[in-house]
Amino acid sequence: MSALLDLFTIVAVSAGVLFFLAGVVGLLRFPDALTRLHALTKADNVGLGLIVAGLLPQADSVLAALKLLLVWLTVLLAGATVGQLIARVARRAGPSA
Amino acid sequence: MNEFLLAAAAAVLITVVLGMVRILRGPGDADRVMAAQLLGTGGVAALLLSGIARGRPASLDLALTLAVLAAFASIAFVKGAALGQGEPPARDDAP
Amino acid sequence: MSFELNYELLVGLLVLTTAAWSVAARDSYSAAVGFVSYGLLLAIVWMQLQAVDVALTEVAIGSGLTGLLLLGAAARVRAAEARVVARPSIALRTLAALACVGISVALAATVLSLPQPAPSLAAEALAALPATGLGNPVNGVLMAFRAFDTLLEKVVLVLSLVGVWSLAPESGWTGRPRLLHPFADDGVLRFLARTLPPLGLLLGLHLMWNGADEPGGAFQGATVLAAMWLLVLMAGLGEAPQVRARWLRVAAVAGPATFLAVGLAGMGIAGAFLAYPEAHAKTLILFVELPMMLTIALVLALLVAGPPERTDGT
Amino acid sequence: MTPLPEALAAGLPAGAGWLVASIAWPVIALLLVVAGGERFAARVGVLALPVGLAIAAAVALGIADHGELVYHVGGWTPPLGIALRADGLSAAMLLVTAVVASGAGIYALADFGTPRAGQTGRTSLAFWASLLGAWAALNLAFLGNDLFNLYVALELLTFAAVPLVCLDGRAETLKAALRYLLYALVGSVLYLLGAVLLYGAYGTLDMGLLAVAAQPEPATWVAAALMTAGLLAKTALFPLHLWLPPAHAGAPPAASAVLSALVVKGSFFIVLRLWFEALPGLSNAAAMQLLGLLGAGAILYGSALALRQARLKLLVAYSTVAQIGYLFLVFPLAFDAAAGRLAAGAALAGGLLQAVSHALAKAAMFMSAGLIALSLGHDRIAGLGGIGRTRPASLLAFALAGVSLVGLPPSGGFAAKWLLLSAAVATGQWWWAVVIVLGGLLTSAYLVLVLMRALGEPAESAIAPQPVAAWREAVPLVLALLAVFMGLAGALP
Amino acid sequence: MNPTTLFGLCGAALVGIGLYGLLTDPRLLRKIIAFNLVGSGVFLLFGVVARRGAAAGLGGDPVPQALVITGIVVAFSATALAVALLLRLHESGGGATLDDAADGARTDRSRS
Repeated sequence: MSALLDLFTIVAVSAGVLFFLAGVVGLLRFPDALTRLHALTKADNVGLGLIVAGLLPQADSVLAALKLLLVWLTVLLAGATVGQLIARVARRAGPSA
Repeated sequence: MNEFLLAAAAAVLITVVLGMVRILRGPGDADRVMAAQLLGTGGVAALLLSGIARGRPASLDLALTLAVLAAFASIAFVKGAALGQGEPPARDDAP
Repeated sequence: MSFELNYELLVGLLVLTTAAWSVAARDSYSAAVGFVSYGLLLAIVWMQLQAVDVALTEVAIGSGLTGLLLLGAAARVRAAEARVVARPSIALRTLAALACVGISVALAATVLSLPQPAPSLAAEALAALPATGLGNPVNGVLMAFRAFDTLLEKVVLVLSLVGVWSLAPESGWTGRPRLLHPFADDGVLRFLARTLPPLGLLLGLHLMWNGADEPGGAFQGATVLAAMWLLVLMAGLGEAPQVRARWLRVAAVAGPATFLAVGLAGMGIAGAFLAYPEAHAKTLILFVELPMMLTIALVLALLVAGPPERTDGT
Repeated sequence: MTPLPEALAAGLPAGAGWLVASIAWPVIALLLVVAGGERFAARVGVLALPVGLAIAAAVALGIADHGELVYHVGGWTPPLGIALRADGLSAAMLLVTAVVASGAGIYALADFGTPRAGQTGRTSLAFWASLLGAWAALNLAFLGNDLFNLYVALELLTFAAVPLVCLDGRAETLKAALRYLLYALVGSVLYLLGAVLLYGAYGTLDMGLLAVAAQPEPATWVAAALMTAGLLAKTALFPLHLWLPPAHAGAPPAASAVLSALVVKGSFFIVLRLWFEALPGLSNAAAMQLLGLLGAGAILYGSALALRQARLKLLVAYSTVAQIGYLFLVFPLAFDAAAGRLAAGAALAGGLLQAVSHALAKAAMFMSAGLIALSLGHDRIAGLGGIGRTRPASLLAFALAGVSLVGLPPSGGFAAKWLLLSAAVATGQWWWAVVIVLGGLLTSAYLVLVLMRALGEPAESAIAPQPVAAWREAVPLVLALLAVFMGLAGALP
Repeated sequence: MNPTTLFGLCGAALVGIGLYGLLTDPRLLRKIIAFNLVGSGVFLLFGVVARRGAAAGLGGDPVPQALVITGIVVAFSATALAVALLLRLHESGGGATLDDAADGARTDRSRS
């Protein structure tokens, strides 16, 4: 059982790290601000979500697990808002930026 | 397991710092804000990973604080960028 | 062990990179973004140094409030900075670099020469901790053993707020800080400013309450509260107070005033200034921390917001 | 102040509670000023002055009885807790701080009194909060015995002093304030760095415990060098003085008086404590000569620049740069070459007397210069003609303060320089005597230049002088008279 | 080398980096940022001292840890005051440095 949970952790965390990597590659390689923003939100939300999911079996109490989820929810909430605001800044700065 | 989690934390950190090149290159403030936002999320991830690896429950509080304040800081970035855009750039040149 | 060192080596290198970055970046806005990243990485370092209380403070101040302060300033002086022409000559810069390398090397050598085993007050602090009723030794130092420093640091906060206010233009005294002028269209921000603060409020109180026995404390909690209040104000959900508002003035001094009153009462009932009678130490400390948290949150937020400026016609 | 059993157990002598009071009282008044608002700031501030003066007198009486007062804050003994300690030096500085702060407060009532209709009261609030904050910080600097507690005192002092520089909000004074702030911040961060290294090496921040534990080894040396450099930047010792003249000359007169007379003495006092009390075994001839050399540079450079100033307030500010130099002659003169350490004696007494008499004289000088400038509408030295007739009391105060700065008998400045000179002779360091005498000559040169202009005929284009209240002229006169008769008081006991 | 020493060296380097920025960059905002780097370098050294003093079952000496928290608050107040001064200077047409000659804007205006 424990080995199975550990395996789950390894898979999920690795996938999360990969999402971060993909997000950064997108941030560096994509041609304009809006597509880069798109790549970034993926990394933010999914990457951290996978890492949190992977860590859940390793949490030593229910409270700790709840806190883990709360962290993810906060980042999700902020990410959505900030993403829209960034898009506004990018649009106002014009397509060249 | 703990070594793996630490390695993952290191990998996330390296990744997001690579993203900081965007702060350098810009070109717009939007890109800089994005890179900083990514760094915040990556920092949260690294703290969670290393905290669980070391068995330090306090790192969860720290990550939560960071998540809340990173949201706040991102707003600040945007506000700052908008403040820069909204103001006439040569404001103090006016007679 | 070897991997641990590698992780720490990586974090250390990243800290130095971001620091060098915020000095070398051409544009001040980039430098400020670099500084915020630096603060975040530094929090990880504090975690590695087993100083969770400091890590919390660094996250709250370094990447939170200082970041907002620097970014706001960078955006506003951008045009003027673009016109800065003079830089010190190469020769001067080389000289400065040599001097700074010298200082760093001297410091590094000194750090390496520090005695082993290191002197420490950990045992003394732990032995004296029961008298305070607290379980977190860092909070014991802040609220009991060196409460005098903490009290005076709150006075520093109040004084610097008056200093910031004194920079208001005469015509702006009844105005509001510029940072808090809301956006024209704020639907999205308002959504966040309605959903995040309840969570932040909980977190802030949790940090303060927890601080008695676990890492955390009034200051870290207050910083989160300050950030939430600023968020609400920036989104235009509330009005920034006028600097002459009576409630604001009373709240700004409530923390240090309570602390000072309890401290002076200690002269009568516990034999010394800032001493607590042992049976009630923890109660008194929590009694001081509540108004202190209010004051800190308020003052930190107002320090970030800056002096009041005229709102009409700009 | 009834000592309870616990207090006695902790070794608190009766009267030590006044040490706490001397810091707590200005803080209480400061909090009342902020809470009470602009309309009550001046009233609260003025009421706080006599109480503060009385507390300083109570501490001085306690010192006269006990020789030394020690207070363990919270009942926690060092190294875990913080101690306050007062000796004769502290008592003298507490008293002069109370006197000058009171003088500045009364003088400032005309500029920063209760706001009238149409005034916002912004400057009134800022002035009184800063004055009381600076007072608390200075008292802490004179009483603190813990290096980090002193760091907090230094920072409190900075935050109180900087807003005073730019109350008028002109770009020129804002720049002066920013330069001052940057110097002060770097100064205190270097000081803190030194304190950190000392804690790392010896595990304590208490000066008394450090004096026992500290060894003359590299870590201590680096720490002492960093702390001294940081404190020198805050004291504006040549060549780290660049921030001082614009800051002190641009501030309102009452603020300049506090800044020039008192604020720079706070960090100087900590340098004294550091070398005499915390690290007495560390001093060596070369380091002490270096401090003296910087002092000598300050005396000659500051005086020479004062001589070249066209504006009265800048001249007074450069004179501060020079007078600070005398303070640092204490270090080579108090160094006992045979014992290899600093020894309290004539040189230290001379340095203390110099700090006290300069505080009184410089406060008087800035205030009278302020009144002269107010009366004329400018402070150009070339245009001072006729002021001797229109503002004789202010000019007299200026001249009397000058008597003390030059070091003519019976002034406090004379007694101070005499003690320094005799120490120079006694230790065979004649070169410092030359500097002292040369500095006195230069000082008399720039002051005589001002007096000659002031007693001369008014220029034809001179406008009618503005009226100045007599009570305002009385404040600098009283301070200057105190400075002049300091020498007599010093000769009494 | 152990991690604590590593961070000690890091703190020493931070002080140097910050001082360099303070000395060489004429822009006030950059001086303020550089001051913060020096400050955090000093705090980091204090944190290293604390970690070295781990004893009695504590991960570090709580006294320096508490003092660092106080120090961070003070440094923040300083930053706030400095930024407010800088912005007021900027609003009153004083440019972005302390040196009139370095402010291109200043000389431009006096010519026009």
